[in-house]
Order: sequence, then C-alpha cells, then structure tokens
Amino acid sequence: MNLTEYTTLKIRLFGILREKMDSDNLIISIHNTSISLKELRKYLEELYPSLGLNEINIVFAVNKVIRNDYMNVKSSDEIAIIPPISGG
Amino acid sequence: MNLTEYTTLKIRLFGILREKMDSDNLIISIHNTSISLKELRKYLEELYPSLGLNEINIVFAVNKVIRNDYMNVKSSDEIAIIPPISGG
Amino acid sequence: MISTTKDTIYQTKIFDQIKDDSCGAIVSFTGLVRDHNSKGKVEGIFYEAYDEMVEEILRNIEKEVFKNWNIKKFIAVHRTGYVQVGEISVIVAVTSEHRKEAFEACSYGIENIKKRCPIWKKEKTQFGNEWIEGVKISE
Amino acid sequence: MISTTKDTIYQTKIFDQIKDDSCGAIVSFTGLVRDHNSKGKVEGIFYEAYDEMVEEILRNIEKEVFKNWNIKKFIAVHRTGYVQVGEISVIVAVTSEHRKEAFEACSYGIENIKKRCPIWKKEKTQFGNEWIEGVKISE
Repeated sequence: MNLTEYTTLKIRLFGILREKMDSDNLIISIHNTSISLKELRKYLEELYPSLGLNEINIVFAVNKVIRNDYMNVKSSDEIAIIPPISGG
Repeated sequence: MNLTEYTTLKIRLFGILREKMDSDNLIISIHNTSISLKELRKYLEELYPSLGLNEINIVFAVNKVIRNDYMNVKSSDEIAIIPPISGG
Repeated sequence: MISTTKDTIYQTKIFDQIKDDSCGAIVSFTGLVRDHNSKGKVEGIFYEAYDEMVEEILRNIEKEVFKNWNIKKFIAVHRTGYVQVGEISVIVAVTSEHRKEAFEACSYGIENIKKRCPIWKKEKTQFGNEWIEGVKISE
Repeated sequence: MISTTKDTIYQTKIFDQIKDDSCGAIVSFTGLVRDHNSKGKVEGIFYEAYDEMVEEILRNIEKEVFKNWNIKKFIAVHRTGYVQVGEISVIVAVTSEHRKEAFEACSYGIENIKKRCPIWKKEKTQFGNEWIEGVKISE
C-alpha cells in the first residue's frame, strides 16, 4: 500500500447523528482513492462507536442519491449518512 | 268525485324550468287530496307543455328528499321539480 | 360547518375555521370558476340552488363523513348567485389526525356534493348566458 | 414551485400562487404541528433537512407528477427550523382542470415527500427535546 494514496472523505451528518457527534461532518482518511460504501460503513462503525451505526437503520446518499453498499465513493463525492427520516 | 275535494299543490321550480315559466312556483289544482308523482308528472306535461318536461330528465323532491313516481303527495308537502344538476 | 352562501368564499377564512391544534392534516378541495368552456371565453357563472334541500343534503354528507372516517372537522360551502372567474364556487375541507382519512373524506364530500346537491349553473359567456347541461340528481 | 424554507408558510400565499383562471380544481394537503404526541403535550418541532437533496427529490417528484397526471400547477414546500404548534410544516397543492387528477397528484406528492425526503424532526415537549423515530428512506 502506497502512503501517497491516502485520501480524505467528508461525510455529512444529520439529525440524531449530527447531534451525537456535535458536528455537521466527519472527515476521514482512507488508504486508497476510493472505498465501497460497505467498507465505509464498517470503517465508521469501528472508528466512531458512539455514532451507534449498527443500532440504527442508516442509508448512504452519494451526490444526493440513495446508493447501495456496492458503490465506490471517492474524495470528490458528496457523501451523507441518512438516518431514518420523519419529515411531513 | 266530490268538488269539495279540490286541493292546490305548490310546486317549486329551479334553473331552466324557473326561467322558462318566469316563476318560482307552479300552483295547480287537483281533484283529490293527494296524487302520485307519476300522475303529477303526466298532469304537468299536459298542462304546461312549454316546461318541456318530457324532454329533460327531471326528478321530484318531496320535503327535500328525492322520491320515486309511486309516492303520493298532498297539499302540505313541499314539492319541487329537480332538473339535471350542475353544481360544483 | 356546512352551508350555501351568497357571499364571496375566502380560502383563508375556511382555513382558519378548519385548523385544529390537535390535528396534523388538512385536505381541501377548492372549485373555482374557469375562464373558458369548450366554446370559448367565460366571464362568470350564476349559481342557483334549492338552498334548504342543499343544506339538508350537506348535513347528510357531513354525517356520512363523520360516520365513515375518523376526522375532526368538516367544512362544505357552496356559493350561490353570480361568481366571477377566479372566485371560489365550492370548498370542502377536512381536518384529521391522519392524511389518508382527510383525503378520502374530502374526496367523498366533493363527489357527493356534485352528485346529490340541487344546484344549477348558467354560464355568462361572450355569446350570452346559457344553462349548463347537467346530470340527473342522485339520491 | 418546490422548496424547503426557514420562513413561516402561509396558506394564503400558497393559494395565491396555485390559483389559475384556466383551472377549476385545487386540491391541497397541509401538514401542521400538533399540540400532542402519544406521551403528552408538544410545544413545537425542530425540522432538520438535507436541503440540497430534499430539493433534488422534490424536483423529481414534481417531474413524476407532471408526467403521470394532466395537471397545471404543483407546489410542494417543506418548513425547516423550529415550527410551533398550529404552524404549517409542509404543504402540497395541485391545480388541474379535473378534480380526480388533482386529488391523485396531491396525494402522490405528500406520500412521496414522507417516504423519500431526508428530513428529521425533534419534538419539543414538556419532558424535553426528543428526535422522532423515523423510517428508512425510500429511493
């Protein structure tokens, strides 16, 4: 693995997750230029246990579209964690 | 038939029928204390051909309720001819 | 609240009456006089009603609505007299806790007003005034 | 017109925008903040939205509505920030020539807003503030 390939991802937080972290975003480093959402989820679970991601039914949005676990995301993507919604 | 049994019926007119007769009501005399709506319809057709009752799909309301031809009406009833409706 | 009225119907006033702090959903249907018919321009519509019978039927519709749906408030008002283009001819509004019931009750209300209320309209157009061909009233 | 807004939503203003002299039918759904939940009194609700994504989804819903129904105008506005009891949290309004289409399009609009828009609410109650348990967002 090449150290020059470290990349940062910015992940937007909303609602209860934003409040838990007291932050609008998480900035994380990955060892590659991209990562699948499945890997990202596992990574976030390990890195931020206080988010409680394994307890709530979250979904990722990439560039404002709901995406499944097999999508790869990179630094230029707008990534957001969408906790269960309650608008209306 | 007894002449003392002449009765008057007041029949309310609306919409195109009111306009045709230029009146809110028709007052008619019948030879009895009551008459079926079927007979009343026939009677009105003969008496007021200009109403054109055989040309439009009318219904009678008696005391503000739609009634069928076999109902008998008497002087104290509130009778109305209901031409096709177009509210809304 | 159900009635016919000779006065202008204002959406705001209806909304103020139908609002209820205990309820989260309002559905309303508003009928307005259109500026055209199939033949051309319309200036307005004269609405004539058999008022007493209309109010009796509106009361029945109101009862049916409260019997069939769990709603909080029901308003149905129909204009009579001359109504200009853009003005409200009829309004049905329903308040309930849940939106499904409000939609169903509101739709039931307007459908039944159109089918059962003895109301007639005469359009004022560029070609003169003409009674609109209606449909046989339903019981 | 579709958007999220931090400002008070007024029924009148929406109605003035949705009105169209060529159309006879307006159907609107109004969601309001209720004064209670299952546990007791509610004072208001904080609405938080992923605004840019909500607006993208509202645009999609708007396209779907115009594709599926023959309607003239569509408005969908969702409040964000603190909304007091009795204030409007969301409004969907549809203008069309025929009422059936307006009812269907309006119902489709609010159902899809509830299912697809990333919006979260936190109730302010007598017991403090609490995030409302939501449902998994739909694509």
